[in-house]
Amino acid sequence: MAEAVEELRALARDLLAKGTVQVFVGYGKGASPGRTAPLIITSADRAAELVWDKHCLNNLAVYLTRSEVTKRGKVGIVVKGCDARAVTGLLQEGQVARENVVIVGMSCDGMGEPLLEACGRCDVHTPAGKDADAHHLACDYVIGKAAVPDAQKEDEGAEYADVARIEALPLAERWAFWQEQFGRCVRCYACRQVCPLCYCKRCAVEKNEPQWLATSAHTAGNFAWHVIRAMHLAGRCVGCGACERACPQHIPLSLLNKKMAKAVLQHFKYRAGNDPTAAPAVKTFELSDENDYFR
Amino acid sequence: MATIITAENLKQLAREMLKAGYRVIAPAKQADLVVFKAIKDAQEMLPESEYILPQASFKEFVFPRCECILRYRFGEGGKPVFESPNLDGEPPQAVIGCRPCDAASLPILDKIFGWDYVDPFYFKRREKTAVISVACSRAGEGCFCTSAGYAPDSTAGSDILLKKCAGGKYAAEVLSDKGRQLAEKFGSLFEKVEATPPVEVAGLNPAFDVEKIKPWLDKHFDDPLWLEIAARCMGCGTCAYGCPTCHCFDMVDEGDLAGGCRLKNWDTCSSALFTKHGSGHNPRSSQEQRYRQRVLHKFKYYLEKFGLRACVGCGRCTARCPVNLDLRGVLQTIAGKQA
Amino acid sequence: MEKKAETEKAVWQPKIIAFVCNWCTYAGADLAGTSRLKYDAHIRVLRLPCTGRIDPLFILKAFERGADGVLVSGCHPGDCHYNTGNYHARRRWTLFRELLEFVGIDLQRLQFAWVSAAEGAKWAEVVNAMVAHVRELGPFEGYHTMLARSGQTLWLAKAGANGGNGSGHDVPGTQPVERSKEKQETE
Amino acid sequence: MARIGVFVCHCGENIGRTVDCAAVAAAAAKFAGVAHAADYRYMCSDPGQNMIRQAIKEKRLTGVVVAACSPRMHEPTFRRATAESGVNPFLCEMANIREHCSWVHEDRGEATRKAIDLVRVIVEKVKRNQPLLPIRVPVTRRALVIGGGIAGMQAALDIANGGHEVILVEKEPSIGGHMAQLSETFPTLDCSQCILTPRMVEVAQHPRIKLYAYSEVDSVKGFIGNFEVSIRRKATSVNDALCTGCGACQAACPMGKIPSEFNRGLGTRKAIYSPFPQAVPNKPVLDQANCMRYRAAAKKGVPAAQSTVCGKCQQACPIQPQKAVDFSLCQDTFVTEKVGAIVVASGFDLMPMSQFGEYGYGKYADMIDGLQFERLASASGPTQGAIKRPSDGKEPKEVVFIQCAGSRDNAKGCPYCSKICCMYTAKHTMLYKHKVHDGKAYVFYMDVRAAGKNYDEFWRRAVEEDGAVYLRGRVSRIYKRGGKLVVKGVDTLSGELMEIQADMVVLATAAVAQPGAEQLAQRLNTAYDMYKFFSEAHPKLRPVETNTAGVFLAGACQAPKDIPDAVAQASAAASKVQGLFSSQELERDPTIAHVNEATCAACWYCVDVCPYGAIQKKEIKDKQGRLIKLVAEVNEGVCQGCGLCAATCRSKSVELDGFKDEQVYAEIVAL
Repeated sequence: MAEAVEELRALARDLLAKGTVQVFVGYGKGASPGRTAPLIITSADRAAELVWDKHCLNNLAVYLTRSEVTKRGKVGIVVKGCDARAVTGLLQEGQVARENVVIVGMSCDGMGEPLLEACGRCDVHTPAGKDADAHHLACDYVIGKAAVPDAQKEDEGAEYADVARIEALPLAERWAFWQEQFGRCVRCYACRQVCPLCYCKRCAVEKNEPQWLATSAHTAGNFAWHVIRAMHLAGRCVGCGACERACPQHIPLSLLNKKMAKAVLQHFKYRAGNDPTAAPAVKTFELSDENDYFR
Repeated sequence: MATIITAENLKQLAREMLKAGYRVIAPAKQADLVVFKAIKDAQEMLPESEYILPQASFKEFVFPRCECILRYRFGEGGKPVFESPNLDGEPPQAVIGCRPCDAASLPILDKIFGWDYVDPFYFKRREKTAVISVACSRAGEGCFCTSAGYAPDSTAGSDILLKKCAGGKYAAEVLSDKGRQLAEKFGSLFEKVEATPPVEVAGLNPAFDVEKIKPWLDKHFDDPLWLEIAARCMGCGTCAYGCPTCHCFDMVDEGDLAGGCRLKNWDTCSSALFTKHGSGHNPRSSQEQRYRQRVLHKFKYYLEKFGLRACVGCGRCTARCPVNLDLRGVLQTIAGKQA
Repeated sequence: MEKKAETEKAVWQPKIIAFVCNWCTYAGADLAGTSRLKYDAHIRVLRLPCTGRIDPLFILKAFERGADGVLVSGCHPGDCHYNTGNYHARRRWTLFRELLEFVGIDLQRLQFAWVSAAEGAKWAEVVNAMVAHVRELGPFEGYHTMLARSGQTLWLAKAGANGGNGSGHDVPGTQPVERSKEKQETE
Repeated sequence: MARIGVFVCHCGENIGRTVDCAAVAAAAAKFAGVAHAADYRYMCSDPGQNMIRQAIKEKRLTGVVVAACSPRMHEPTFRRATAESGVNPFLCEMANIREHCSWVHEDRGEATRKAIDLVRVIVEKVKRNQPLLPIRVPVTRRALVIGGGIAGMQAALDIANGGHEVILVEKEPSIGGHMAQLSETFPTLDCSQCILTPRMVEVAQHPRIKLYAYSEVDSVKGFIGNFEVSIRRKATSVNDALCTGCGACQAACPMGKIPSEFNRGLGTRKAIYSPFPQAVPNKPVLDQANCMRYRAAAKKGVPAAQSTVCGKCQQACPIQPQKAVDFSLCQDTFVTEKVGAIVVASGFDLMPMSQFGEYGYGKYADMIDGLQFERLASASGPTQGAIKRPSDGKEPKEVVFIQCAGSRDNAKGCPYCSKICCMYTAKHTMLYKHKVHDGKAYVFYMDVRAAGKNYDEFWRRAVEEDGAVYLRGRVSRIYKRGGKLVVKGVDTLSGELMEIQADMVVLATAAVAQPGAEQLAQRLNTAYDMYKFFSEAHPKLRPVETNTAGVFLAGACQAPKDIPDAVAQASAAASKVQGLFSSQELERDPTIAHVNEATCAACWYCVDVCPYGAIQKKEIKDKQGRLIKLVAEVNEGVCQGCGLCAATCRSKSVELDGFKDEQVYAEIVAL
């Protein structure tokens, strides 16, 4: 990692110095050991502040749609293999113009201490570089080579084991579980704010004519909010887990999104964030889509 | 004369208060988190050694995240009939085991809620609340109370302040009438000793000189620093909703054709919607402006208006922040600048 | 007032809200009427141009209004007046059903049907079956409890009744009756 | 503050028997915002409508709710009455307490309660209704017809005779289409060219028809009433203004062995050619790929005009001083035409023989398709109408006709019936027998579908008078043995295995979509089915319209059709176009979608789900003309008001007039 960080700093310094990019988004030192914080720099001399270690958890793709970053010019951005999926989603939905961003892919052996559960299943330790085909996001630069081999494609059962655990509960217990979880939500909207795919200029919950979704942090309002958020991310969520990590109330939001990802995969054979040229599952249809539940 | 309470009796105190009909609010486990909870059983209360700061302050027990302040219904001929919720029926409540920083937030909140209009909802709850805080014997990673003008054993806002002594005991400093009444009512649990035994109080060097903050803020409303530090702010409410002193709220009506409720909900200046006008114009249109507002409000406007800063240095904002936006660090940077 | 007295006397009756498209199901329901087919009265139909117009928000709001069941119905696949509206809607519902079931809602309470303008009899059947299912399940206690806990008084349903209901705790101040009881106990 | 009037109809006894109408009116009178409530025996009667008119005036109503029958029944009636009193008709809505209530429920209490609920729902909606004005779209009263086959010609003539200009685009050098290739037509056996060529000439000479032959539609912009079409005119190397169609160039051309497309390869043509003698326009085109001069010039990398190779055609051209054959006319050119309506009549094609492995992939010269047989039988064809088999020019004595070659065959990806083959095969057997009296005609068929005027009689004539042998069964294999084609099949009626030593085999290959139909449909933004045939807007009720307003269908581009059907549909499409052209402006239902530009996130989900392509991207610019952002924008002329976009939009930035979120929300909350 030490070599990688030097390479990254040199690259960022070069990109900024040459004016290839006007702003560079990477990771910097956090306020406490064991944390990093997104670092947004506009001058080459600050490139030395970039860090790359086990704690680079944030999905920086969220900054690609933030005017605080984009108003400063062309953006250079650090992405992990998993984050690249979010960038793919943004490309698919026209939120990012590929020519306006320089993507620096960082090879990654997994994040967190202990290792995040999702990292154990990672199959994109090394992001795809310029030689990638049209169906993959091609990073402009790829730094390092992951030491950890990519996980074998597992069956959907293993991939969605946590979802299956909830599905296995009797209906009433499931209801009780989510009532307790949603009851805790304080509506800080950290889940939405950190989500790269929640780029709407105005969220559905912010529309007040009519106010479909209550803004009050009571269980009914929270229930509707989280259900609709999961619907709005269905077939779009790339599973980065940023929402769950951001939640100050530790609500297992990923479960909802994973449930939707599982449903989308099962019913529509689609995985979000894989292919920048693919049509998202929720804006197309097949004549042969499931029809059994209709009377 | 000094007063002592053992850890065992502290738990007993919670038990007896519960029995006496108090709502007892104490740090307790909620899955993997330590939170302030209205406990049902004294066993739920965590021993002081097991936490430094719960996930959020206890402010929601005096300033609920969502509260009905008015009920209305349409009677005959469509005439509205109003009804105000009556808080007289609220039980007395006691916060046991909070830290002095959280306790210190109450005098700060008192100012805003009792300024031009005395908020009956806040003050009814406030009056019914007794605070038994425990001084910190160790500081957390993000703590900066000493920089914010407080200390690990500050007395502000506490009715009784406990300080750790040897042998699982706490020296109890009774600070108010409310505290005295409690100490009397549950007198059997407290022990009188001749002199205060030696207490363990954490040492924490100030990270910056807080007096230097306002002078710089006074002159640097428009400064490139704001964008530099806050371009990464996500605009969520995790800082505000965990903060002991943040007090902004929104008002919404929820109801139908026949009646409804007017609710007072937490709100946060980090949100873009917070200042958005009906016209669509937003005077704080970008995130650095919103973050600047947060700092200015806490360290300039509040100080000017009420003589207090709206920050107790608990460091929760930094710890909870999804992008680890470090208020202490920001203040350090500001304090290090020439005003 | 006569209505109120009756409501209070009556045993529980399910409240079912149906969202239907204008071109097929609404016309099918018209045909049921023209054919004088009889079906259960505890259904309220809201007309939209197309199933494609029906947002999951509508359905959640219907439950928030105390519905014990929601029915969604439109043109058969291939028959959509707008060609593809029902296909897009079908994808939406496939996911929405999965999600609601995941959070613990019995899918008998949210049913879907394709009813064409010619299927008056099918409409009557669908409504009767839906009402029967919901009768079997009883009132949607889970949702109603959540609403009560959230201070969501269904004022309209209780029009004329004094104050709120339930024993909620999310929103202090919405339950005057319960609070005063608590006071008596504590003092 | 809303002042809504509620009018409860008894509909005689129809509602009143089950619903306590007076109680409904009394309950409605207490609803917030209701200024007037009344019940009456027949609201739709003149006195009933007068009640509404009067109440609007006297009570200054801002909205009207009529609780009566289905809005599908009387909504126009009551909206008209409302409009007559000066209130926008869209502020009037109906609560359906008859079809949805009194007729389907028995308990008077339940039915009355339900009726009150339904009225409350509609009252709450109407409070939020907004006045809507019909959308007026100016109409360019010129039509584009794509395809100059019989359907396209018919549509063009009908529209032009109706007084409107028509642009007719044909991709081949001549109009006429497949019908020009036919020998005789069923069920009358009249000569195809005899009835067709006068039509072709009529088209060519019509003062209001502008014909672009050898041209294709390149792009289409705009919407109903306002299309802008770019037409690619393929290079012909012939100056049409000068050419008299004398044919000297064709005679002079030394390239004589190019298979003729018109004769389906059974004859040849020159490099400069007219496809057939009666071609319209009668101007030759030069096929650059087969011209010696163009080939030589391309090899050298110089323009053909500068080459000196061959040039016999130009030399032969009698026009002076400037020759009509002009090698500088070697680039495609583009013209743009503004039209208000488009008729697609792009026709069909036949499934290629190469698809039939079991029949030797079309490699046997004596196995031909139906159109080739037409050319053989045609007096103007390569054999001057003599039935001669292609391999050796001998007269075939045993001919096997195979129906459903590809049609109704899932394995060939073509499960549909091609509709025309039964009849033309019967015709073929007759033409054959009339010319080869001692010949034997066998027909393998699955079913004979002869549902048309005089059709059944026609095929029976083939059997009864001309002795065609009809064998019900499928042919499993065809192979060559000696000079013969061995046809193996089964006669399922007798159960016998059949083996016929045929001199010639004619496959009635399936009618399939024109190659390029898909691209054309995409250019027109209209739907096509899985077989690439154009989709009609409704299979029964809107058979000549498409889901794209202003685009109509004629002929076999929509599905296989015979000539009478194609002509009928073409006239129908033409009458639709003339209906559209009957006024300067088009009036449209104003219940369409609108985008909130301030909140649109530009994710384009609405653009992609819209069944009509009615949503486009719009640039928002500042005063200096710099692009600020892109947002979605609904084209008022195209939107049909389904609301799919509104439900798809995550930020709730799309609203559908008449069914806005506020209205639907209020309806739900009223329950």
